[in-house]
Amino acid sequence: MTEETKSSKDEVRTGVYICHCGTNIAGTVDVAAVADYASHLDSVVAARVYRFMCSEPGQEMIKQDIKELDLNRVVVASCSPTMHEPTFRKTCEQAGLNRHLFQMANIREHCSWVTADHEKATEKAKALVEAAVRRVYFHEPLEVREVPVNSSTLVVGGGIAGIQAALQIANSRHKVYLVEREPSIGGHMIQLDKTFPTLDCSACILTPNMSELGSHPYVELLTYSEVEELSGYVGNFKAKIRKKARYVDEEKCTGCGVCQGKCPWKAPSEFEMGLGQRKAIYIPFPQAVPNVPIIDRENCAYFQKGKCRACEKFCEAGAIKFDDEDKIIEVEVGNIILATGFQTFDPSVAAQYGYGKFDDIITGLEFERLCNATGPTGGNIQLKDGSVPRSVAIVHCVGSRDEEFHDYCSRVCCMYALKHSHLIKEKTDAQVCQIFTDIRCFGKDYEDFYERLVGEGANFVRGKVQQVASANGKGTDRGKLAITAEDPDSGKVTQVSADMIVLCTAIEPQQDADEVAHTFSVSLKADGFLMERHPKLDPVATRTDGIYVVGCCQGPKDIPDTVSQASAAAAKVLAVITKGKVELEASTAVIDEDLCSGCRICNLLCPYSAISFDDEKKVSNINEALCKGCGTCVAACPSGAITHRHFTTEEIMAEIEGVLV
Amino acid sequence: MDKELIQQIRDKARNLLKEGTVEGVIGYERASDDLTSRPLFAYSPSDTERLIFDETCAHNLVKYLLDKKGKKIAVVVKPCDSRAINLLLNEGQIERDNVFIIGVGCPGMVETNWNHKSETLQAKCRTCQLFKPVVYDFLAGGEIERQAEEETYSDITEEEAKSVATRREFWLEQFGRCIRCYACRQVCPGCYCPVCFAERLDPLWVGIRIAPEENDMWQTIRSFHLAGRCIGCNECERVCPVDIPLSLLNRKLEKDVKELFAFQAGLDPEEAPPFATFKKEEVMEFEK
Amino acid sequence: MGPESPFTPYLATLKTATQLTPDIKLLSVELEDPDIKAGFDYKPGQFALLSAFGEGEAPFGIVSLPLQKDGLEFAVRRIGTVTRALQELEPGDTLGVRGPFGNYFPLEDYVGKNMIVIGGGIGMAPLRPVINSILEQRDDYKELLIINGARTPQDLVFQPEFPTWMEAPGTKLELTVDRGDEEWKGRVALVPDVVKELAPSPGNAIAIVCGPPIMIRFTLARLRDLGYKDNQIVTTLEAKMKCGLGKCARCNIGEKYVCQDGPVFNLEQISQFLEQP
Amino acid sequence: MNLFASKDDVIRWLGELLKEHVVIAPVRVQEQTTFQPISQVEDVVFDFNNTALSPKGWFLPPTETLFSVQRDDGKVELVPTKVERDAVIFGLHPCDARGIALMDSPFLQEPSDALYRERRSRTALIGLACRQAQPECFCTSMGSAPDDPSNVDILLTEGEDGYIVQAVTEKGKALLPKGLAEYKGKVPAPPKLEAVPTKEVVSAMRELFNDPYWEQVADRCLHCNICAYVCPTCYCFDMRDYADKGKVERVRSWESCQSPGFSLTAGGYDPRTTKGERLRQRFCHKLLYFPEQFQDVACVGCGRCVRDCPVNIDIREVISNLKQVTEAKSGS
Amino acid sequence: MKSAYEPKVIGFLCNWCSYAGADMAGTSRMRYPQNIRIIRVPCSGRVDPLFVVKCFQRGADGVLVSGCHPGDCHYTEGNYYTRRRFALLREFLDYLGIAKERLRVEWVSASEGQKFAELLSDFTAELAGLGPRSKI
Repeated sequence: MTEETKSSKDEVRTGVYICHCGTNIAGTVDVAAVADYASHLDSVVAARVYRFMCSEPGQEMIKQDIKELDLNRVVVASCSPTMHEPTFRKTCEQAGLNRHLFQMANIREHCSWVTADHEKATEKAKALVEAAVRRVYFHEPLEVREVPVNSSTLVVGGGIAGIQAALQIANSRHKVYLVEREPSIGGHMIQLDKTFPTLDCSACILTPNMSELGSHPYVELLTYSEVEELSGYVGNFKAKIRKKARYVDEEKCTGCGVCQGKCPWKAPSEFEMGLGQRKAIYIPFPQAVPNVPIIDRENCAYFQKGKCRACEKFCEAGAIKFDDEDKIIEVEVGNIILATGFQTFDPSVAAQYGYGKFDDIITGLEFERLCNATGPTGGNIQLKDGSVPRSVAIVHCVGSRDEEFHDYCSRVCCMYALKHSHLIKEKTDAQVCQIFTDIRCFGKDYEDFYERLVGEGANFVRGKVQQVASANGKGTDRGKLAITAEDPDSGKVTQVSADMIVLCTAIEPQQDADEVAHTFSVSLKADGFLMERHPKLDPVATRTDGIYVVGCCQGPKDIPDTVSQASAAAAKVLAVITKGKVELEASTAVIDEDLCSGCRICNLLCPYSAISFDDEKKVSNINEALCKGCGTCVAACPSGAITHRHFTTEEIMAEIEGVLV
Repeated sequence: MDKELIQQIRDKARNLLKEGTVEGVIGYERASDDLTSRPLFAYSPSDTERLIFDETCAHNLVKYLLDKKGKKIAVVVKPCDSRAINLLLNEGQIERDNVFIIGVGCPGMVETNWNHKSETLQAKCRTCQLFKPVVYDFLAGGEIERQAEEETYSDITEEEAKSVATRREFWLEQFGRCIRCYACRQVCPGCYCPVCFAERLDPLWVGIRIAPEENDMWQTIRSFHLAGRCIGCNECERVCPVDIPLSLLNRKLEKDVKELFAFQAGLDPEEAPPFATFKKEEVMEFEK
Repeated sequence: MGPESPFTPYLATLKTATQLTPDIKLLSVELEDPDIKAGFDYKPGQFALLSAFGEGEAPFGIVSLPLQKDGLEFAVRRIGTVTRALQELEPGDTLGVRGPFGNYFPLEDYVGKNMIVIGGGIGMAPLRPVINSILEQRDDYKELLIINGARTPQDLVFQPEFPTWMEAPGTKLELTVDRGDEEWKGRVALVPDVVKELAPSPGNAIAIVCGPPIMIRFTLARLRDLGYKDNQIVTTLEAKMKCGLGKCARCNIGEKYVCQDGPVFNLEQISQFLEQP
Repeated sequence: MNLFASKDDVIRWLGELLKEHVVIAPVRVQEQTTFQPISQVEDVVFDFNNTALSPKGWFLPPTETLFSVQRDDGKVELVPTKVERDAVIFGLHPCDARGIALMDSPFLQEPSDALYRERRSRTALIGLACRQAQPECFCTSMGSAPDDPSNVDILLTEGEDGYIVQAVTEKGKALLPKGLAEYKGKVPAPPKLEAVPTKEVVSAMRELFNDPYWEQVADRCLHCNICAYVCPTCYCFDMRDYADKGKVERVRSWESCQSPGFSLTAGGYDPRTTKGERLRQRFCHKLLYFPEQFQDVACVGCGRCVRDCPVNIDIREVISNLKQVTEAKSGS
Repeated sequence: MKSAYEPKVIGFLCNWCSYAGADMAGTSRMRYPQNIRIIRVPCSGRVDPLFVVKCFQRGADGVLVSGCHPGDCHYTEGNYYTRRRFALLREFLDYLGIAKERLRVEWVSASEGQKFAELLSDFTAELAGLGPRSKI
């Protein structure tokens, strides 16, 4: 048996303060009895009650005792620590006591408020106070560490969210790295035709921001790039970014576009949702930033057949670079904004919609391109055979609010469905039928827009689509496609026929959202979107300090909400940069090298990759700056070599013993 | 006794020592009863003449590698013991380059005590499906053909069928006999914490009383520490001087770990141990 | 009536507790039973086991002078759970005392000699009664050189007694620390180096050394370099003493039981130990 | 004068003893025989090889409370454990009886261990001579014999149809049942045992103190406490306080010099850190320090450590090796 | 009428979800039995299985370990480890004679005050049904 050899503490002098909380506690708990009980516990030198401990006089009483009675531990028995722990920690600090030499016993939320039984509540309060007194005995003062903040910021994703956040930070003259995996920034918004409810031209309002960003002295734009690895912690992140080979020298290219004119090979255009074509060397869309083409290896004659090089021949700038390779760039930043966006639901997995089976069934996003003046049809709404539809059905909630796919509401579909309806009405004589479940027009001016559309004469049919069939040869009055929809409440079945169907597909998390979550050590919610720190009070931060989440990667939202969120995140980042320093978690884990067996189990399970193995000494080490203090490694360590500051095994055991007395 | 097998072990050991490949060879020699066997540490080529191998060589010699860290050592390893090598490699306790593994095919070990050798195979051997070490550098005696019973965990399911109260009584009686000699810990290749929890004062998990309540704590924690790590050599049970059926604990955990996490310790030196990993989609009984 | 057990401590009351250094307290303890108190005879170098009931028992050298019986003194350094509990006792609290145990410094054999007393940190504790005994019978001895070292100036024990020691005739007190601070004007050096520097002559001298093992090891080497014979160097051994009675067998080093045969040995004796402590 | 008792006589006698005494006797638990306080005579086993643990646990229990601390109005009182009843240990083999005699040396040496002394004086030992020797037995080399009456109060020897009863001490005589007939027949000869070369073992130990031999043997030692705990003469112990819900006790439990932290001081100093040093300590204590202090070698030849050591560290072999190594040394 | 037997229950609650859930039960003035004593931990992943063993050894009748729902862990994945550890510990304790019903593992989010209160009522009733644990 070994004697304990770790250094121990000075004589412990504890003060216990029991709050009446008006009648909130004292109405149920016999606070005087609890105080009397506490006064007899080991190390307790004072036990007092007060009506409102959190009030100025209450705090003053504690401060005075700390000074006069030479207290070095304080226990307050009152409400939940989530409520007033910061208050009393500050009280202690003001009296010169380290904030961690304090412990709170929750005798309100966990005790007086959940019972009417005075006797049991009093008994429980005593146990909780005893546990706190025993626990606080083992508390150690902890230092709050601060680290300087790197003033650069990494923005991941170049859609409207990323653009907005990046511009706002860059305009404050702080460096921004904007990483976008596509060849151009712009995201989904640049694909849109008009935006609801104002009917602004999407490209018209976004393009100026894109070009501002493209030439901004404080922005380094890294398109066709992805973040591969992240290390470090708030204030001091290091990101490894893969800049994929573009085969065109960005420095030399003038963006003249000759190359794509000369290129003989074609492929479906991603930007046009496959409705149009582009060349093997192409600029994704006219307003692209950067305005530099890219070679699509898969569809390039040279790469596939070894012959061609037409682009190279015609490029006066000599910018074509067939031997281009991926580059790894390392950047150091203090904060990170994730704006990785969304993808739309693929309706072909839901057979009832007939998408992919019949012609002229398109998604809402495809409709945007169809409708857009720069799109493949020059803005003409037409069927595949080139004719103008006589009737169009717009189906809401495709993949949203559907138990089979996504439970949630995608928030924008109702509104863009109305907008589509308006555009169809504007450009054709077609009849429009909206097949909806509920119409949700919650935003500013949205209800007006709805009223306006109703006035324009759209039909509204309530129902979930059961089936889409070909109506050819059947006795339908108009339209080639027969839609069967059922009212989810009444069960009433309606038949609608149309020449064209627009499916308002759900906004869903990017396919690789979990990889993003992993790379950046942030959490995913069950629905697959990135999780914010608090849904109400901290909706743009994540639980990893220094990493923020904006736009649709956090959940479906419309453009105004996205922009507001992006600005909010930018403001948060700027606040950190301005402060210049960040506080690190004090309650971290630390490994005792003498006790570590070097089994490395902790290395595997740390979600923050804060633990590394020292090959020389054959022991593990915790980078305290990375540690968030979850304690998972502590509980997993077989040899008990990890101490969790402020949640030490001794402290928790003392608490166990305390509550069991 | 398989003379040819023994000769192969001796030849290999002698050559390894002669060539300076290793500093020592850990194998088996005849015990002082002239009947059973005991560990032998051979440091010179002449020592290797004492090496033997037969059905009494129950000791898991892998444990000793923990005493010889940083040294080049050869060790004679049965199939079950070889899982301990993988365990220790997995947990970073030994380095593959430092260990030369003389594997032996295993016909199964018989129940032995000093001066006693029974004809019956040890229970663990009857259902053992490993006839060849899972890792080795040299396989002495070649592969062995042998028929083993199916592993049904019938002893465990039998216990599980009893009432909780019956089991409580049973274990209290068993643990009540424990004299806290710690032989189970000392012999276990998976027990290598620099300071055992049983010897920690900060916190005090278990006191010095050799009495049921503290023995209970000791045995509960000891066996749970080996959850997903026990490689089933059953040395703890073999050495227990008061015959506590420790395999009933170890095998229960082994069975559950297999069922819950589809994991068996010591088969793969790279696979993450069950408590160092998880599957998001898995659903445990208490969640149903 | 249960049997009179040597494992049952005498009850005692803590009279005063004085902070000597940041981690060492001087406990003054009075035995409750007047007869036991009267019969509690001890000599410099002997130790006792103090009990903090509920935490356990640990050995401490008795640092008061043998005639002092109403206030047995112990210097307790916080190093484990028992010492922490002892330090947390308040005057008036009850503790347990078993002892006195072990042998002692044979001061009567040193009459007429030059005395060199060398202590490091808490190692000064068992040397304090040696120094004070010599000072009480000052004429019996020749020169007295005290070398007292500690890690920092705050860690020097028995500071209140330094003036007395310094002023005593024929007595020199040399203080040294491993690390000084802003106020420290004295020596910053390791104890063995101070021994080397001061080079007290081995002629007709006895050196008593006590401190952490590493300090002892190097100090002994320096003394030997200076020409000290092994029978001129005396130390007290550290060992794990649990029962104090030579029964629990923990403090067994070679054939010796430190709690009974020791803790005081001269180097000549130690070199005859089979097992080198 | 030898008396004779049939097995029924013995059982009746034990029944009588049980009324006034705690009777500790060998009983079967699972597959093992062990000494336990009995509640009924039927449980007693007469024919057994050496029990799993020796009967030393009656005098030095694996765990016992030395005293408890009572607090009354701030006044502290220490209440030592009391020995409540007289006891009889029935059926100890002569080797185990010698083990107790050897333990007397340290425990009865002044200041004597009160609980031990009290139990010892209030316990009578009824020995049972060994009819058979086990291969691990070597009591005759260690100052005892299968029929050695010297350390018991009464010795029983199994004869035909019953037991030959020999009252060794006055205490024994007083305990005898009335009406036993005198036995005039021959006492069966004890079994023969192989000798272990114990001559000059003490000096060999001294000489080989620093020999690499110890590290070699220690190579296979697991440093469990089996040998110490089954040994009738190993007596190391640990003491610690327990405080539970206001109740404070000082507890003593068995310990072993083989355990890793045995000699580690609070300051972090440990005189024995290697496996060889720890193993040597045990043999030194038995074969060198104990005889230096109390004349006898602290081994009774019961063979339990031989039987139970998981890695066959056989004390007889160690003793033989000592002889060989010293001879080899002096020869070279 | 008070029942004679009041089981002792210890709850280890993660700070972010379950502790807040318990707070929510209080804020909403939901009634549940007073047997539980709550110990706050940063994450259910901090709960060493040995704590639970210790609780039972020290006389607890039931232990609740509660954390965020899988996928909602404040520390990303602590509760996944909790799930594995305690799935096994429950089986093992049951096997040693401490009925698995005595060790509950529950996912309670910050908004599930109702769930927490119901859980406690249910757990306490179940423990009362099981009766006191056989003492060692």
